[in-house]
Formats: sequence, C-alpha cells, structure tokens
Amino acid sequence: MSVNNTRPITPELVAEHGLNEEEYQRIVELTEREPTFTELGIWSAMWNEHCSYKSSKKWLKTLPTEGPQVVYGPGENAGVVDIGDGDVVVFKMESHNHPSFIEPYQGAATGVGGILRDVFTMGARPIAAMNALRFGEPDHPKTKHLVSGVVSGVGGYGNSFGVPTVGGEVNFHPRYNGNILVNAFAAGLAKADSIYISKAEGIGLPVVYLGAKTGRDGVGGATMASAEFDDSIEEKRPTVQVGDPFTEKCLLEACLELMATGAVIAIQDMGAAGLTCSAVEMGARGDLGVRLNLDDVPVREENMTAYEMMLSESQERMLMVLRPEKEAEAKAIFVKWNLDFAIVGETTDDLRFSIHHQGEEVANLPIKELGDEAPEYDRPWVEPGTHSPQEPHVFAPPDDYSAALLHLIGSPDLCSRRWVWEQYDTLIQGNTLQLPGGDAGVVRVEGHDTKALAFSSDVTPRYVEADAYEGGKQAVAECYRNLVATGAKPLASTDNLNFGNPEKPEIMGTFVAAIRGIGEACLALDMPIVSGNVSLYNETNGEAILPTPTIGGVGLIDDWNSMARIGSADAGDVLFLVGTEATHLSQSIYQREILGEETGPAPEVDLQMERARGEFVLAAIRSGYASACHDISDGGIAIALAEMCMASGEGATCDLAITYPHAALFGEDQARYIVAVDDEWANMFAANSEGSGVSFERIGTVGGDKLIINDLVDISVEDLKTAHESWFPNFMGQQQFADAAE
Amino acid sequence: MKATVVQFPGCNRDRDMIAAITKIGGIAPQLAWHTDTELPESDLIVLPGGFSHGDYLRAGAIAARAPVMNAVRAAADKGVRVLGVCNGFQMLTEAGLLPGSLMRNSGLTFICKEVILEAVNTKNMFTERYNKGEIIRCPVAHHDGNYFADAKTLNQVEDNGQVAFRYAEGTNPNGSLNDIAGVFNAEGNVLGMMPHPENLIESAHGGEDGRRLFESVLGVLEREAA
Amino acid sequence: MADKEFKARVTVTLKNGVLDPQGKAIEGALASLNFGGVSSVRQGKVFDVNLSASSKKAAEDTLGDMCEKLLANTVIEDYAVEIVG
Amino acid sequence: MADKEFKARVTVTLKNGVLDPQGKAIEGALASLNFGGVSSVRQGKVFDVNLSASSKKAAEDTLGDMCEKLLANTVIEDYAVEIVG
Ligand SMILES: Nc1ncnc2c1ncn2[C@@H]1O[C@H](COP(=O)(O)OP(=O)(O)O)[C@@H](O)[C@H]1O
Ligand SMILES: [Mg+2]
Repeated sequence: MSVNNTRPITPELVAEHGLNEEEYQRIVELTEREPTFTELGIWSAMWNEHCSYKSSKKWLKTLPTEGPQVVYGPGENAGVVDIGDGDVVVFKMESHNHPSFIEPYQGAATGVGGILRDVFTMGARPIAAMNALRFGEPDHPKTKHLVSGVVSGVGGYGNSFGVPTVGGEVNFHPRYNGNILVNAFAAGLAKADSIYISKAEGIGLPVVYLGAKTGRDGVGGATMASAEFDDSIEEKRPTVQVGDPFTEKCLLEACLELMATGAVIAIQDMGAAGLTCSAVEMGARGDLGVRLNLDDVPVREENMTAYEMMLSESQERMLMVLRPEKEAEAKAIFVKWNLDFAIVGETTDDLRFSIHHQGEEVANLPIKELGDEAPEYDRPWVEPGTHSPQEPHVFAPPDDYSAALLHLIGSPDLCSRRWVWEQYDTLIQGNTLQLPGGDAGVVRVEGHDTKALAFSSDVTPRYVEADAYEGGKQAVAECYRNLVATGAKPLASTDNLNFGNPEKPEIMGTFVAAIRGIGEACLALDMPIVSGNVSLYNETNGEAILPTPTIGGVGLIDDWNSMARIGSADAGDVLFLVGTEATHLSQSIYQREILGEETGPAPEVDLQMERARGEFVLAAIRSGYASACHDISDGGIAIALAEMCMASGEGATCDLAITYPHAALFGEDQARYIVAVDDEWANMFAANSEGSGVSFERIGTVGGDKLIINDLVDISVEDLKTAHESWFPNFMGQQQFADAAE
Repeated sequence: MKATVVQFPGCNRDRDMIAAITKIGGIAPQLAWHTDTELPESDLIVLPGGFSHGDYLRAGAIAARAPVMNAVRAAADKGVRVLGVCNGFQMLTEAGLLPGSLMRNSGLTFICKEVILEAVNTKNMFTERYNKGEIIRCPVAHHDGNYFADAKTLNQVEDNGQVAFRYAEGTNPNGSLNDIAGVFNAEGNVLGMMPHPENLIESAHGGEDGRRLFESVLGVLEREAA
Repeated sequence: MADKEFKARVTVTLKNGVLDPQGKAIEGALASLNFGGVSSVRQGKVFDVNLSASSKKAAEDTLGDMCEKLLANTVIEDYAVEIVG
Repeated sequence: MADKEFKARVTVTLKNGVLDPQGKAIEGALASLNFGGVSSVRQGKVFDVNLSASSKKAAEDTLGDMCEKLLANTVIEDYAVEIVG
C-alpha cells in the first residue's frame, strides 16, 4: 500500500500520472535529473488540467476581469469586489463533478466545503451559497440516487456550516447521464482593508499547517478530476474524501479570529493536491522557496509516505505563513477551537521546493517552474457550425394552450425546485430577503441599514450546444437579468466552465466560442469575471456533456425597501412586457417538451438592447414604480406569467399582441421582463418607457384566481401550483426511502 | 435584565439569537463558552441553534455534556429562565432538563420552511404575549426535530400543560408526537422549541410573529426587576 | 499493573416502543427494491473502541460507564458492550 | 418448502482510512468527560432485520444483497451479516 520514494519511474507510471511523453521530458529538464516518485507526484499534481489550466489558460486570458469595482480578479482564491462603505464581497464558483458522481453525498458536501474555504481563506465570512446541478434524464436508473445524494450532501455541509443557500439551478438532460455537474458557489463579506491573499513575504518565516489531520483521502484525486470516465471507473475509485462541516465551521471561526490578531502574512486553503498546491502557490507568488518537514504534518493514518502526504486531499486544512512573534497567540486560538496547529516548514530564499521526510530529502524542485511553467496548450479547435433560423410556422402549435402550459410548468426543467431548496437552510444568519424560487437570492449586508446583495446562477446548456457563442452571451445575459429583476445593479461575475474533452477540436471550438460570447457579454453588461473554475473531460465513453458554462452573478441593491420580487404583485396592478413579442421557438422548452425535438439556433442576444432594457427596469424598480418583476426565460412569457401568478397567489388577465400564438406564448426571445406596476403609476411607467426608447407593451392586469391569456389560456392558479409543485416530490418520493440507510 | 447566550463549537444560529435579543431587548446578551464552569449572573440563559459538535453521535448530545451545562442546570434549578431553540432544545432533552427526545425527521431530510404554530400554553413568561390558541408563523430548520416521548411521559407533558407550541393541524413537518413543537419543564422556567422565533422578528424577515416570544420573556423579567 | 489494550464493540439500539423513522424508511425501501419477507428493521449504532485498561473487567466497566454518560441516550436507547480483542 | 423466520444483525462500518468525523468527535467528548486511555473510536451502524427465508443460507444471501443495494454505501463502508435467531 505504501509506496517507497525509490519506486522506479517507468513510462507506465508517467502515463498513470496523466503526463504525456513531452510533458515528462520537460519535467526531467526542469528537475535537471530524473524525478523521484514523490517529485513525479508533485509535478503531475501541479501540471494536471485541474490545477494548471493548461488547455484553457490561453482563452481565459481574453475574458474581461477589470473594472473600478474589482479589488482582486482571477488568480486569488476568490474574486473581491467593492460594494462601498469599506465593504467588499468575495465570491467564486467551483465544480465537484466527478467526485459527486462516484459518491454523491460526500462529493457534493466536499464541493461545498471547498468553495466556502476559498472564500473564508481571504478573510470573508460566508453569507450566501448557491448550487448549480445538472443530472441525467429523470428515467435514467442512477438519476434519483444522484439527486438525492447530491442535494442532501449540499445541505448536509452548508446547513451545518451555517451559510444560507439562496439559489441555484437544477436541470435534467440525457447528456449528463454518465457525468453529472455539481457547481458550488459561495460569497462572503469582508472589510476592504482586511483581505488576505496567498502571496508569501519574508524569508525564514514559519509555515503553519492549520485545521484537520491528513489522511490518504483522494490521493490522486486531482488527477482523477481531469481524467475522462470510462466503465472501469468503479475500479479506479480512490479513497473518497469525507467532509467534516463541523471542523470547517471551527476553522472559519479560528481563521477569522487569527486574522484579527494580525498574525497572518499569507494564507492558502488546501484544495486539490492539498499541501503541494498550497505550498507551491504561496512560494511561487512571493518569489520564495519553501522547505517542508513532513514529520511535523499532523496525520490520522499510520505509515503515510511523503507521496501520500503531498498529494492528500483531506479536507478542512489550510497553510499559512505566520508572523513569528505572534506564534503563541495564534496557537492559542487553534487550541481553543480544538484544531491542529503545527509549524511544518519555513520560507527560504533559494526558490526551491524542498521536502524532508524521516531524515531524507524526498523532493527538491524549482518552485517558480512548478507554479508558473505548467505547459500551456493552444489546442486545435474548429469553429462550431451554425443552424439556419426557423420561422415560427415550422413548429406545430399545441392542440390546447392551457394543457400545454400546464404540461410545461410541471415538466422536469420548469417545475418548482422546492423539494431541493427546502432541504437547505435558506434563513440562517437572519439576513435573507429573497429565498430561492424567485429570480435571484437576496441577502442583507450586515452592518448596513439598506444595502443588500443579490445572487444568481445561470446557463442554458442547450443554447450553448446549439450555438456556443450566443449561448455564452445568453448565460451572462440571463444572470444579469435575474439580478436586475430584484432591483440589483449587476456588479461582477464568476464562471464555472464545464466542458468535454478539450483534445477534441469540436469541443475545444465550443469552449473557445463560449468564452468569446461570455467575454463580450461581460464587457457589454459591465459584469467582469473576477474568479472561476474550468472543468474539462466531462465525458463518459466518449460522449461529452452539454457544454455548460455556468455564470454566477452578484448584484448590489442600494435600498432593499424598494426591491422587487417575483411574487409581490397586488390585485389591480398593471402588467407590462418590457421587450417585444416572441418569435423564437428553436431550442425552446416548448419544442423539447411538447414537440420532442431540440433543433435550430439558440436565440440571439442583442447586448445593447439587453443593457438598455435592464437599465430601464432597474431604474423603474429603484424609483419604486415596480411592485413586482420577473425576467422571461425558459418557457417564454406564458411561463413567466404563470410563475408570477403562483408566487403572488393572484391571477392575471392578459391580452398580448400576437402574430404566431405558440411563438408569442412560449418563444424564448431574450432581453425581456414582465413588470407589475401599481395602477396609479402605470401611465408614468409607460411614459418613461417611451422616453427611454425601450420597447414595451401593456399586457394586462393582476387579479382574480385564474391566469387568462387572450382566448388561449384559462387556468386556475391553484391548478398551476399543483402541476408546478408536484413533479419533484412525486419523482423523488420513493428515493427518500431508498437512501434511508445513508 | 441580563440574558446570556451560551456558545458551543458548531453552533451557528448563535449570531441570529444574539441579534434578536439585542434588537428586541435593547442590549446585547452576555456570552458564555461551552468550557466555562460558571455563568455570569443571568435572568435568562439561551442555548442557541446550530450543529454543536457537528451533531455527531446524536443532535445536541455532546454539547449536553459540556462543563457549562452543569452551570445551566444549577441555574435552571434555581428558577432562572432557560430557552433552548432547535439545537438548544435537543441539548436540553439530552441533558434531561426537558422530557422526551428529538429523533430524525420522519421524512428523513433536513427541512427548512415556514410552519404554522398554535400557541398552546400562554400562561407562561415565555409565551404570555401570545393568545391561547393563537396561530402564528415561524420558520423551522432542522434534521432531528421529531419529538418523541414514551406514553407515560407524553401524558404527563400534556396533563401538566407543558406543551408550549404545536404545529397547527396538517403542518407537522417532522412527525412529532401530538404535533409538539415546543415544551416547558414541569416548573415552567425552561422552554425548548424546534422552530426559530429569532428568524422572524422584523419586516425584513417578512413577519414579526417570533418577536413576542422575546418580548414576553424579556418583558416579564423587566417587570420583575422593577 | 501495566494496562493492556482492548478492542471493544459497543452496540446501541433503540428501546422497544421507541419510534425509529430510519428503520421504518428502510423497510419501505427494501419493499420497493422487491425484497419480500422483511417484517421489521430497526437501526442502531456501533462504536468500535480501542482502549487500555487494567483488565477485561475494568475495560467493560469503563465502557458501560461511557454508555451511561455519553454513548447512549438511556431514555430511548439500550446498549451492549463486548470485548472483541 | 415453508419459509422460516430469521433474526439478523447487519453491521456496517467505515472502511479503513475513511475519515470518521463522528468517531473523532466522540473521542474528544470522551476525553473531556475524563475517560482516559481511549486511543480510537469508529462509529458504524447496525440494522436488526427480521425476515423470512427458506434457509439460513438463503437469509444470509438476501441480507448480503440488501447491503450491496441499500444498507451499505460500499464506496466507503464494509458490512457483515450475522443470523442471530
Ligand atoms: N439547486 C438549487 N438550490 C437552491 N435554489 C435553487 C436550486 N435550483 C433552482 N433553485 C431556485 O429555483 C428558482 C428557479 O430556478 P431557475 O428556473 O433556474 O431560475 P431562473 O430561470 O430565474 O434562472 C430560482 O430561484 C433558483 O434560485
Ligand atoms: Mg429568472
């Protein structure tokens, strides 16, 4: 079981470490000799896709990452954005896809744990979490088990840790049958003048290990996370990482206390390839060497080798460079919280990463090269093909519009996610202003009378599949819209780019085009990307997932008293459509659910129009005209109206301008909102819309107990609710029993 | 009037509780740590919600055996008011300060949502600002809130008027026997409840039904002090 | 006298009559997986404890004490102690 | 042949090396309750199952199957089946 450092380096061993021949040659060159076994492990950990971004770096560099609001962009543990009054919001999103497929509860739980750690490593107290989940088709034999495990894992960790989960996504599609996606987002609040980063400074300073003990958890995990799945996955199972949210909560409190003492020079959480990545990062960033003595690393298993300690992915651990004069004070804090605190090394001036174990130097590598000279690939890619537009008349209309709407509102992708989010603590911390179920989750800024932050996570993978460039734009645009719909000014975003095997030019082409779309949209909508994560090789038996670049957005509400909600419309309010009649049915939920097809182009996003309408809606909400607001996305205006009715418990009577009824009701044209306006303000609102040049239409009034749209739809709100609320519990009903033993 | 909030590692609604007491009572509560062997002089001791010690072994079990609990017990014996919410309720049953125990929710999952409560016994310093039989809103957020007591204990609890709150008919979220959401000890100075009144005390929370619980206990104590 | 190392297994089970939501749910799950013939399932806990004590008897006594004080909630649970090595 | 009733105990324990946060927390709690000499605690589950089967062997096979399919998470847990009555 334990492997000796003298294990000979064979071509097979190199390949097992996910390194190709060329990469290995480069390693020998940089090591200036054949690496030892431990060194090979270290190189492979630093150079795998997950840590090095070797396939994606070239393209990530093209994303807009700056703006006056951005304090720290990509490169740190999380992005940092100024929200005024000396406060900053710190956030990031990260995937835990492969581990969650293997062990859904622990995989999802440790995914949540990892992202929370990224946020509090920077000195921020986590205040909100989201989770973007994609599962295979509902009927696939594994789906229920995965949904059940992932949801309870997300909740199990976040609830115990004590962060409100205020949003997320759940989608089902056969292309995720063998490779689910679990993207976890966390945001924290900090003071602008007490942010901590990983760059070490000073020579001969103690390097301190904090938190939980090291076991053999996930040894080789980072390598696995970047490897394509095949049917032998069952055998390849490494030791699964088990999350301990209790220890993480103690670690949070201990770290924040520690930071307040001024003892911390640099700090870095141990994520993928734990000790290796964190130590190299601190040293390489600070132009320092690091010398570690593994005999001092707290371990929970016997006879751990240097290789295992360096690659272990045990959770709830941190590495820090400490001000030596503060050692006693710092240690006392960790003793109080019953966590490990051990000096395991020091910073040096030789730019070497030197590892000692049992009296032997088991690794001695150039630290800058480890950190910065990972191979960077310009992978071949082909421009994705496009689809020609399809006019509405090529799509069959439904026999019965009411029945179609009921069917859609109760379909797997559009039904209520209450079953999911009621398993998450959405209220803890006492600051939640908007729960899941609306457009964005909203949380008060503690210590401030009126400010709040809004959070949304979005992407429509079927659009990205149809047109990666437009789909990339759309993901950002929808996120922007969801924030705006609450009255938040979008501030910045994070991304989690989930794709298949980048060595396939078509996949790489999708990746490149999606990034181009995302970049353009972020620029146009002023939502710079401040952090993110790339997850490639999401394939099983050669079939890739739908390209899924998840966007997590954060917006600022100046005064939550004038915020809008999806369900705050009152009887008598006038309903306005901001935007124009829909015509785009290609790739719509209508097409998929009613016609059983997914064809044609994605809807186009006009970024100028998106911004103009968004700013108009935002101004209307902020000046108090809008009593309720909702963006129009999946399923079109009929779904959006139904969602508003269900949320407010009011009916509505609408008379839409209609050319093609099915397209008008279910078309998924972009940049559109529904705004409910108190009757008294309706004329004012209309005048303002005209003045600002934004297209709008007065479409109806709120009231009654039915949703009526022209002579097409006539359904009671009660029936809508029943259809909307029942799919998920019915689907999962049996599974609750099946996972009882866990 | 002096309130003390006891903190345990893994508690996470302590901050919510501190905020509620501060906002409603006008002054911040004193804080105690699980290893303390003595408590500051207090009129009200609060055991907050969360996952003390991760809720490992059994919810609240390890916390119930912390050194500070001896001081809590001594204070309760002297008649000091003790309020345990959620994890605090679990600790109080584990410590034997309240009857019964809290088992895994019947649906087996964690559940966070608003429920409807009936104020059952309102002749008590914790609940006197509610009307008997009044229906109030209150959020729950727990994994182990399924109240259980053997038949004899349950009868005693019912007969002595120790039921403080019940989940209103048809809204029992966790399978609790007799829809019990909160119970007093026989003397009436210790209250444990699963729902979180501290999370529904201001307009930002979308309602204030939880507020009167704090107003009751803090108000009564003020009067006594006067 | 020098202490010896013992390996013990402590089993904690719910008392008769105490509701067991997990056991009930497992019964349902087994039925839905087509395992017929199961009339009841009750879920409990085991603790594998390594401890040193002066004698087997002393180890057993200590373990009993641990159950009373922590490992079992004796209002609802029974326990059994066994030295296995 | 008529089926017989069996009482079985299924024990599910964490595999070696898998982190056991519960066991670790219990170790800490025992120490603070002044139980010295405890070097490790690992927590597992037991299921007391009453079932009918044609033979002891058949009962054991069914229980093994139940473990694989439901009672144990074989990625991180081992199980043992014992017929006790
Ligand atoms: N996994 C999840 N966790 C928490 N909330 C979720 C989750 N999935 C969906 N939701 C919530 O359900 C609501 C509907 O989701 P979705 O249809 O994706 O919203 P939108 O169309 O506005 O992007 C949103 O409020 C969202 O935050
Ligand atoms: Mg929306």
